[in-house]
Amino acid sequence: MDIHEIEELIGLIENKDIMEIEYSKGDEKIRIVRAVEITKKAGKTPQERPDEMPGTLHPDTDEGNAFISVNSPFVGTFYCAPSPSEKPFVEIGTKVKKGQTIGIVEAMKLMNAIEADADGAIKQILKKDGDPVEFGEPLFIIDPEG
Amino acid sequence: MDIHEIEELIGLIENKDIMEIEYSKGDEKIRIVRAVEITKKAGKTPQERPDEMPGTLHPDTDEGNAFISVNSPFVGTFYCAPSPSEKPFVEIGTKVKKGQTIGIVEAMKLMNAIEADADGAIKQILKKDGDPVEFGEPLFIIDPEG
Amino acid sequence: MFTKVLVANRGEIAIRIIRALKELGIRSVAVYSTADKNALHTRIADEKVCIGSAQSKNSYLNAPALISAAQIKGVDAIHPGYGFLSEDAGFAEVCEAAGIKFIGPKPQDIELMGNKLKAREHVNKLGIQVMPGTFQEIEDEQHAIRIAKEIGLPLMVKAAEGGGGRGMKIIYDEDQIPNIIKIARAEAKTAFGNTSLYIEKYFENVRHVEIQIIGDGNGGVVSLGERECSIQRRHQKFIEESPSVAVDDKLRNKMNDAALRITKHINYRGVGTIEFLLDEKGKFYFMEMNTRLQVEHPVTEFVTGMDIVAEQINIAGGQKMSVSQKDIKLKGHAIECRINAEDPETLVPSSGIIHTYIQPGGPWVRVDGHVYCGYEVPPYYDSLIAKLIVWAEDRDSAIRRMQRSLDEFIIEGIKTNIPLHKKILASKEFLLGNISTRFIEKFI
Amino acid sequence: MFTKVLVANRGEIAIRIIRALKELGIRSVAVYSTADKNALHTRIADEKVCIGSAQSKNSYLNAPALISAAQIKGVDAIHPGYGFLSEDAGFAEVCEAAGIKFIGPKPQDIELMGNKLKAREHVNKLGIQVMPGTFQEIEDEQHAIRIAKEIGLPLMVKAAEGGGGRGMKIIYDEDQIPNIIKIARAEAKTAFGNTSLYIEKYFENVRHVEIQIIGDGNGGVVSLGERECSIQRRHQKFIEESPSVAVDDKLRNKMNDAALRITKHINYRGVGTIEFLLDEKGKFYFMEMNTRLQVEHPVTEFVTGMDIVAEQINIAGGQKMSVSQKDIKLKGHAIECRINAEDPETLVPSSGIIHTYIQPGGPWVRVDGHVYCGYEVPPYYDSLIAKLIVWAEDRDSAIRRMQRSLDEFIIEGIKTNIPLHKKILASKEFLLGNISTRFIEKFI
Repeated sequence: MDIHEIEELIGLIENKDIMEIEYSKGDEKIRIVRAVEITKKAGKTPQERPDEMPGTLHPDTDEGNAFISVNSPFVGTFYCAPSPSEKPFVEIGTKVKKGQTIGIVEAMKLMNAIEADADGAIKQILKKDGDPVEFGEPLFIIDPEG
Repeated sequence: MDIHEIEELIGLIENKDIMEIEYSKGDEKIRIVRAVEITKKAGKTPQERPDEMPGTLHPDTDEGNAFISVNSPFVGTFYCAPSPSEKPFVEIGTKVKKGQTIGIVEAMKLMNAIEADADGAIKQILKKDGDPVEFGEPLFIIDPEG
Repeated sequence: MFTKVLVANRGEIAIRIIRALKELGIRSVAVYSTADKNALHTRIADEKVCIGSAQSKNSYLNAPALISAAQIKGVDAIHPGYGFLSEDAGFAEVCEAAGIKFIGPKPQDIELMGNKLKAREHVNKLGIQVMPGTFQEIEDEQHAIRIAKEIGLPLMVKAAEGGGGRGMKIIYDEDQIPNIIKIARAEAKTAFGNTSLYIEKYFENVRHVEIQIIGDGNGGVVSLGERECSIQRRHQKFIEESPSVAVDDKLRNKMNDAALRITKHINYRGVGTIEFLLDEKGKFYFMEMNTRLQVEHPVTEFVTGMDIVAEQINIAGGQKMSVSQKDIKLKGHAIECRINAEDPETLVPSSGIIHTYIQPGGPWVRVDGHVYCGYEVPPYYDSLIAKLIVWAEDRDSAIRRMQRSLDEFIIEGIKTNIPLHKKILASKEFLLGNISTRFIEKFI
Repeated sequence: MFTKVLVANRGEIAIRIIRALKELGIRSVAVYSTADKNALHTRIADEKVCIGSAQSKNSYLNAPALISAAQIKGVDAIHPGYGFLSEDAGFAEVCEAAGIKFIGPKPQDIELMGNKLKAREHVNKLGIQVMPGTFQEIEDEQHAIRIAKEIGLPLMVKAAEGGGGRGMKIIYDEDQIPNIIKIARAEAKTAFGNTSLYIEKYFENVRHVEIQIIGDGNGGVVSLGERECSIQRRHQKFIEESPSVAVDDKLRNKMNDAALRITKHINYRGVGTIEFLLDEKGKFYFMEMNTRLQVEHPVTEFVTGMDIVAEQINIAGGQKMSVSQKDIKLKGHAIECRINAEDPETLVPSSGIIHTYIQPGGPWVRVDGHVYCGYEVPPYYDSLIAKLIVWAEDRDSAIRRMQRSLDEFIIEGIKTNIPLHKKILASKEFLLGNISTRFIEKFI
């Protein structure tokens, strides 16, 4: 093992949740122990978090209450009502049941119903009628205890 | 493993979140444990340490005894004796006084005397007669308590 | 001309196209999957939009999502790059139906050349030598055995809807035929959604030489000379160069002429590549046509001085071709090495975080890449992370320039094929230009 | 030819030279100060040797250490790069005395051109227009006042041993003369170890246009055309291009001719640059000659297709020039932006750790740099961290290519002048080519 291989080995454990590594082959042996306090949290930078998928849980910042974000499953145009002349599906405070249609995302003339992921109350509507939305963009926040 | 490799190895762990490293091959074994307080001092990596100037203190690994390394103040050729026909200035174990000539580095035909930086005994001679040496390269290790 | 274009791709080619758009003063829209949130192409584009999850079928192959993204961003055109939907005639049609220009050939040309059997027939009718083999699809094993007797072993079984090196099997022995046909049919169905197979003669000591053409759709087609692409691994190109040591002026004229006849006959619009096999006697055989921009286009850019991507966009935007055949002169020599994130021994793609990334630079060195220090290579896509292209006055100098560039290229944290490139470039056979499509196979 | 060469420099130019050596098959030896332990040039060279501590005078300006390093490494030649000892005739002599080839001009040519007064005299005798001013050094304040009356204000006081934009002061008012002479003399002593000053007319609306030449020492000298270097800040070049919008074929021939006469007369060996001021009427004046490779040589490489550094090394190694004047044709347009680690407002050099470094790439983009992600820019040396050079068919396209390249260039952790480059490139005046040496001053 030369210095570069050792360096590589250190690089390897630095990025992982590894405390100690020991390796031997023939008469060669190496053991590396990591410093305790400065163990970087799993080496993950915020950029490397897995992406939010539609309908994932979003632990909110205020008092740990877990709100649910309903994300767009398509890139397209968001509509809050079945047609321009009709009333919106929901408003802030509306009580909803899981599976209930709460909005529409249009992609290539196809209207895709957006359904509530859980029972609760609409806490926030993040997009306005006609807004373009990307895949995975949060559209609604539902308070399951609301 | 020579002094350079050890130095490199120390450089390596100083740079990283590593507390301890142990390596052995055949009858050679090394273990380096990091001092606790110096963990990541002000974000400096070892590369950014000011370079050792000739005659700096080198804390050695065995029981904290501080040996002194005499480094080359020039890039050039190392000679251990005043002339090829003469005896070396010092040998391992030779008692030396601070300021005593212990070797020569020749640069552009100029002979530069290398002096002991402290009283003590020659513990190691790191270069052979006629070896090329770089600026700052350790030439001798002096044990001030020897 | 266009004012805004969506780039329906990722990686280095998305970046290449965005660069060309910016230089033409056209706004660029990047699309990305959730796995590509930190990808460089999203950072350098003027706008970006997330189109789906990590799996290609949900994002980069998701035609409705791409069209929808194009619509919400209000673009005039879509550039498909290579791979993904670039040779999907249906996608080209959907674009045009939605009023969005598809920066590529006419859908019927994609379809004609996309079906390798139809393409063979088209080219054969023009009196150009195609690979010996069938012009119909294989009915059954017995049919395949009859063909084998007719044209002689070894043979190659290919998927009619395949191409680009995928879906190919070699038959050395008549006994293997039933088995190979079965496997090839299954693979073709999975990969291309079509079980059609055909058979060609398999040549062992040949080169893969292709001609880059560009057409304006009004009968004007120009050839930009050849690329030598014989250095392949598992039918995937590995090193490309232009010109080819095996092609002299006379042969180049013949190959250019064949390529121009094939494309002028269909009034071809856009960039494309006619792929030939070239044997030791200088005889060449039509293999297939790729109706899109190719990975290795930079070697041609270096020797011709022509910006192929800009020209492609300009032509799609309705502009006239900026050059005529007499303007095209190959100057010097260019080589490209494809740098892949893969284990150089096993070829297994290597994903992970790149913690050191130092690119080569200096005179006549071009890097078309998409990774950077701290970037995590996702496991979902092609392993190509950079193309390293050099130019020099002559082939020997280009090889030395490539060698020093490979030496300078420092990538740590993932494995790459750089060591294999270095080995090939240092080999005497490569230096002498004694190469064939089986070079790497024999070399390793 | 040489088998091993020591590169007596650091930073991007050390890397540029090592690249050329590698491509020529010559072993390279990097030297470094203790502050440059992690510098890239030490990493890409074949061998390296530490020559002294961080301060340049102890390392890169330490002639005995460099010669000693050359001797222990057994090199045939030393390449001095630019700056440091590159224009030190004494160092060139010491090299030759030690049996080591100095890759540069003959010591007497360095000396002749290094003393700006002698150079003016040499050029004037050839009947070439020099800057109006004195041919003797200034004796005292009274002498300076007499000259001021003769040639008229404004004036420029220069150090006879200065050059490259250093040691210059402008006089707008006669009353300032005594004071400025005093300051200039003190500065010249510190910077060049010589108090000699001279006076030239100061022109306000002029361009700095220089001619790149290369000579073989046997009477053969070739001109590689001009570079427009008017975009300067505090007399330091900032953006360079070739060709100059202000130079047509007729003027180019005249300037080439003057440059060739100046250098042929002394049988010049090596690369060099003749710097002219060019006024609005197309009249040009000799300013000085730089007897070394220049920072901005890549723009000339791009438009001529010639590898200037390789040619310089080959000539020093005793080879014949590879080109003659008729081979030199300027094709397209090249622009260079100097990327400095400095505060774009205050120009204060910015040292520190670079934590993001993403280089531009793609067609006809060249980066000659020496930093990387994780590198700490030391505070001891020049602030140049990279040269970004682009080429395109014409000036407008080159400007757009440079703009998109500057947009792509991401450097975080230290401050750079990239924002100022972007502002200049986007300005109407730059686009129109309405530039002068006072462009930045008026622009900011």
